[in-house]
Amino acid sequence: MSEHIVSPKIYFAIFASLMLGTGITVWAAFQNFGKLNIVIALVIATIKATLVVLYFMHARYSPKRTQLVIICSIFWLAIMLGMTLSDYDTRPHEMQPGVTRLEPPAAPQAFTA
Amino acid sequence: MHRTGDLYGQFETLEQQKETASLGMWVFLVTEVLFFGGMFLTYTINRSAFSTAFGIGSNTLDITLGAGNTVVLIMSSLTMAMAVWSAQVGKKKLVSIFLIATLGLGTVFLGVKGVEYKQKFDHHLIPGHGFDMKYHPTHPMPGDDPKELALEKKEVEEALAHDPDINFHGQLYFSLYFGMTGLHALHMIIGAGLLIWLIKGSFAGRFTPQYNTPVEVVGLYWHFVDIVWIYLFPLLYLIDRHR
Amino acid sequence: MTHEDYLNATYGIRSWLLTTDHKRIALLWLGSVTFFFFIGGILATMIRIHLLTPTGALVSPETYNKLFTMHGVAMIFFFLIPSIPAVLGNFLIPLMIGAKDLAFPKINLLSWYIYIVGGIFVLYSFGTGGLDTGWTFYTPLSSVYSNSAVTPAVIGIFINGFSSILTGLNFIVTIHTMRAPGMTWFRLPLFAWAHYATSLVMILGTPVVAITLLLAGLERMFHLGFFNPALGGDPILFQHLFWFYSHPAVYIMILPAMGVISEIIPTFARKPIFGYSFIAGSSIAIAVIGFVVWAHHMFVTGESTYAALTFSFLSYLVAIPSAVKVFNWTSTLYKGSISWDAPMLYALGFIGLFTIGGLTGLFLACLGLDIHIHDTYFVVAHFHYIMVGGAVMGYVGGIHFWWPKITGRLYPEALSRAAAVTLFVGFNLTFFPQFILGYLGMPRRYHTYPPEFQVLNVLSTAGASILALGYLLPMAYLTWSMRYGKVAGPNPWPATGLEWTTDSPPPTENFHVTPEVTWEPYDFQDRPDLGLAAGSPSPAPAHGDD
Amino acid sequence: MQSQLPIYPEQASNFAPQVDALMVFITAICVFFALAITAAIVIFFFKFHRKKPDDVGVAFEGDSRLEAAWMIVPLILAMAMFGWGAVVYVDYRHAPQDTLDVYVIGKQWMWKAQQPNGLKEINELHVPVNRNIRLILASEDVIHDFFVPAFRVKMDVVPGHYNTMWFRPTKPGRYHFFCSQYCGTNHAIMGGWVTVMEPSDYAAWLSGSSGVSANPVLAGEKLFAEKTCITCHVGDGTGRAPSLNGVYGAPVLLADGSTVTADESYIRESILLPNAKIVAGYQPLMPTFQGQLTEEQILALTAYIKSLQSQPVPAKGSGIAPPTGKK
Repeated sequence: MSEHIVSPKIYFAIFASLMLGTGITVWAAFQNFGKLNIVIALVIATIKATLVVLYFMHARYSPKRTQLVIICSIFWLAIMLGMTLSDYDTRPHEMQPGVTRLEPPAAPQAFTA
Repeated sequence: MHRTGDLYGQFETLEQQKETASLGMWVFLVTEVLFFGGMFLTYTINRSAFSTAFGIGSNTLDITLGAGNTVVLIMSSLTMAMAVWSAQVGKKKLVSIFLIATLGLGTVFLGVKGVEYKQKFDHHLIPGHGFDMKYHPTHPMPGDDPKELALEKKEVEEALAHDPDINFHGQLYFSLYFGMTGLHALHMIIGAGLLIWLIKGSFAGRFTPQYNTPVEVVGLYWHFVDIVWIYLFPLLYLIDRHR
Repeated sequence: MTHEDYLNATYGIRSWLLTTDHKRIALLWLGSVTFFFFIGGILATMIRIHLLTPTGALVSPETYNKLFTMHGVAMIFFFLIPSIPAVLGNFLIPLMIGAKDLAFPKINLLSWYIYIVGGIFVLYSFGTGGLDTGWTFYTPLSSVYSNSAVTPAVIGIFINGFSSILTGLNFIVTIHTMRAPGMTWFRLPLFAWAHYATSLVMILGTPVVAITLLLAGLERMFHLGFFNPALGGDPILFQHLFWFYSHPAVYIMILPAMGVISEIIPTFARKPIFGYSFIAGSSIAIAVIGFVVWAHHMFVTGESTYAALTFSFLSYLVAIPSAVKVFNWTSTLYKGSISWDAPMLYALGFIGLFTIGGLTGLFLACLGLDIHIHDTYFVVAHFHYIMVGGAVMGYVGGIHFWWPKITGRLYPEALSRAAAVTLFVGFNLTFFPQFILGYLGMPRRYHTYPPEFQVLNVLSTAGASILALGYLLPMAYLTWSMRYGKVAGPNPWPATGLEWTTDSPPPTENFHVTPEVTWEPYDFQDRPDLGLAAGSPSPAPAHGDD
Repeated sequence: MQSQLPIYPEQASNFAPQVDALMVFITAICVFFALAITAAIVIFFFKFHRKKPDDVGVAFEGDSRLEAAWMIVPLILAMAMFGWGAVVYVDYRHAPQDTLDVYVIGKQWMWKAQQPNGLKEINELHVPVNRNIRLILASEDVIHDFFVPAFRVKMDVVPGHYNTMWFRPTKPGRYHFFCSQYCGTNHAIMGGWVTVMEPSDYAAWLSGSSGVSANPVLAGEKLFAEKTCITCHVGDGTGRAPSLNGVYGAPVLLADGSTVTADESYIRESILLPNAKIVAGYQPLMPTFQGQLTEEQILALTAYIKSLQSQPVPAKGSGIAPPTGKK
């Protein structure tokens, strides 16, 4: 199995795209897209990261095994983030973090310790 | 285990050795993904709970330095990739040059990070007893733009009306800022150490088209560190910039 | 005539402390985990003595809290997690797959040193003020309120995590790239499959607990607020992060033991294991599903009902692959030629205790029932059945099984059978009463309890003293056998694995010539080299694998 | 006999029969499987014992249909357990509309409860029988857990959150409650009693004790806990301060060797100027309560300490001078 040598041209093309991505993400941050701001920032970051993994790290030309390793890492990260966030997203308000200053649920009278 | 030439005793062939080393690094990077993942999760939960405070904290960061550092780090990734390429095609001199360039860019990144940390220290934004979100707008430093300061002051005051615990929640932002960038910087420092080791090897002409595993494996690590920053930059520097 | 083996190839303390030979590193691990097992064991003994009387017979509340915390930390992080993988796995995986060593021998040695450094930090914490947070380190108790030496302990466990990560990494890469010719994935011993699954958990889970404890440690040292509600943080987040590792961590402990049992049973029943691919697959299934059940530790913390339902459902799913294993082991015994050697007794004891441990997990996974038995002695009994009844039985059984390979000597047979029975009886007497205590409502981590619980506590303590004897006995005769035991020869049982085709003890290079595998796993029929009445009692020969 | 060696606690809430039924259901299934496996192992162990040293077992390698069967059957049973458990849990997590709300606060290491009319209790909780009770739980420091075995309910008490739990007591009586989430040094003694009363008794209790209690002994008992006296002056003599059981009217041996009779003025002085007379064998740890207690409260405390006269005196950890004491 001879290894695949990526030509410098591709490296420079990737570099240029990464620069472009950085530019867009900074520009986008100053526009008001409401809730979409964070989504846009993360999508651009993910595209950039994918380019780095595929070309700089040669994942595109690597054996299946390596690609499986990468997929595993993304999958487990998704489990950790996704399942934890699903708990927070479905908790009632009084069980969210940092509500100590709020009134307790349906207090019949002042809540004093 | 005895070593014959570039081949370690537990392996049968150089190819097996290379495959093993590269798989080893990939598996290590998986653990790194989850290591940083724990911090990203902490960040996500707290940011969604205290978005105002996180926005203000983010706006105190210097976006020019942050974006500049992003460019520097991506450039270092490019030179690292080029170093691997040079080794693969057997241009021994270029290997050294690109490795040194990578190390140089990495050092610049760390230097800029140091400047940013110093700024936060001066502005009383280090989490702990001296932490004060209002300190900087009320104690201008020479060279501060008065317009920006006024803006910052207004922001903090408005936020206080919504979130009386802004000092605590701002501290959470900065704890995470220092935690995440600090951990990232630690990885950069380790990477720089590995680069110095590689540069020594490249001076001795060790890396050839047949044997370039160390360059390739350190390259994987370096690119990973770059990827972490690609996420850190928007998550830490670019919250609520449009305000 | 003495031949050269890994034990006598070189001499001197340096040749051990700087060795990169996986077999010598395994022995370094054996020594150090035994040390921590002793520490944990002494603490456990003190706990049981204290609980003889309702008001506490031995120590003050503060000291009692330190006893169970340090018992948990020493046993879980420094004994159970490394025990089978780092000792038996390290020794056997290269031998089993026909390699000269692990993929990264230096990293293997580094892993042991990291463990030692982590261990020193934790011992320092034990020695200077102790640790009273519970092994779970729940915030804000650990990060703000505890007055004990939390910081060094957390640093020690953080450091120790990297030892686990590097061991797991080494195993995964080794199994992928270092297999001998002919050793296909489905000819791998089930022990190797189990270690592959364990390593997955190690590399995917350990980094998360490392970062979590690091954050908790930073919170304590610098008064930060990640998990401290007084500063806006969320203690439930700590639990999510902690259990994301610490639940799968129980599979780090039990999966390798299952691997040991899967080796012992076919060897002593002299027949191929029933359902090889199902046992192999169930190891991977346990490792993967084990990652999505963690919040069943949090049913009563106020996590959302939706999350509780999801995690309870997934927890029931993880029971299935465990059941598959038990059924397959039992079926393997059918029409076997069963010998009553000590390793077999340990293995059968394991099945019994693990079955009880596993089945009681169904009680705890049940949402409605968990409201009542959560954080009671029911939980304590359940996880001791898994970890002590399961993992430690597997570990001790495995040590007995491979002792002739490791040392080249046999141990006294009668004594070792007696020890296996003592362990089984002592264990059940210690922990079965705790199920009842738990259902009656005795919460865990109590230094004093209402007097009506005394009878069951006394029973438990009585059992513990038998259990202690059951552990001391093997330590004594195994040590004795290293010098005075009968010489074992390469394959005393005989067993079918590659590790039994080389000398006992093996040479430094493991095999004189690189072996080539031409037989299916656990096949006694086509192995004339084993010297058995091959194929004679069986009219139906093994028809080819499908 | 239930009192000799019980295997389940008393059933005193709507959840208790439900949880016990679940327990019986799962136990039945598990016992069946455990016995089946044990029996198989024991039978095979003896029946297939090796006859000759070189014997080999019969080789057969597996059966996919059998494997499928023993995956699907346990799965179905497991889903039944999941479903039933989920029904009980969802009911438990969603309180009905008509609850009587009581606030419960955990702190190291005591429980404070507040009734709807503002009446506060320490390590005690009074509730009427056959009413839906909702507890709103908060913590002042670390995570605690409110656990009533007789009701089969528990819920963590998490700082920074409000958790709620509900139950309907079905039987009047007094039941133990515990802290079941480890919370530090005195975790094991952070418990108390739930008193389930007939509605009329509960109403009488509420009105009778609102404001300053008519009964000074009860008021004193409450103060004794509220001012955290109870954490050191432990009744069984294991605290950092002497037990007060039976001390009233008895001679007390002091650190300087002298003896004093524990009368009202001694008690009063000990509360206001605790370091004036130190009991032999104890450290001067107690803070002064001068200015923190009204006269009325001191009287109530004294009345309570007097009432302890009838309590058993521990062998160790009491300040009372031994009967053969000199002078």
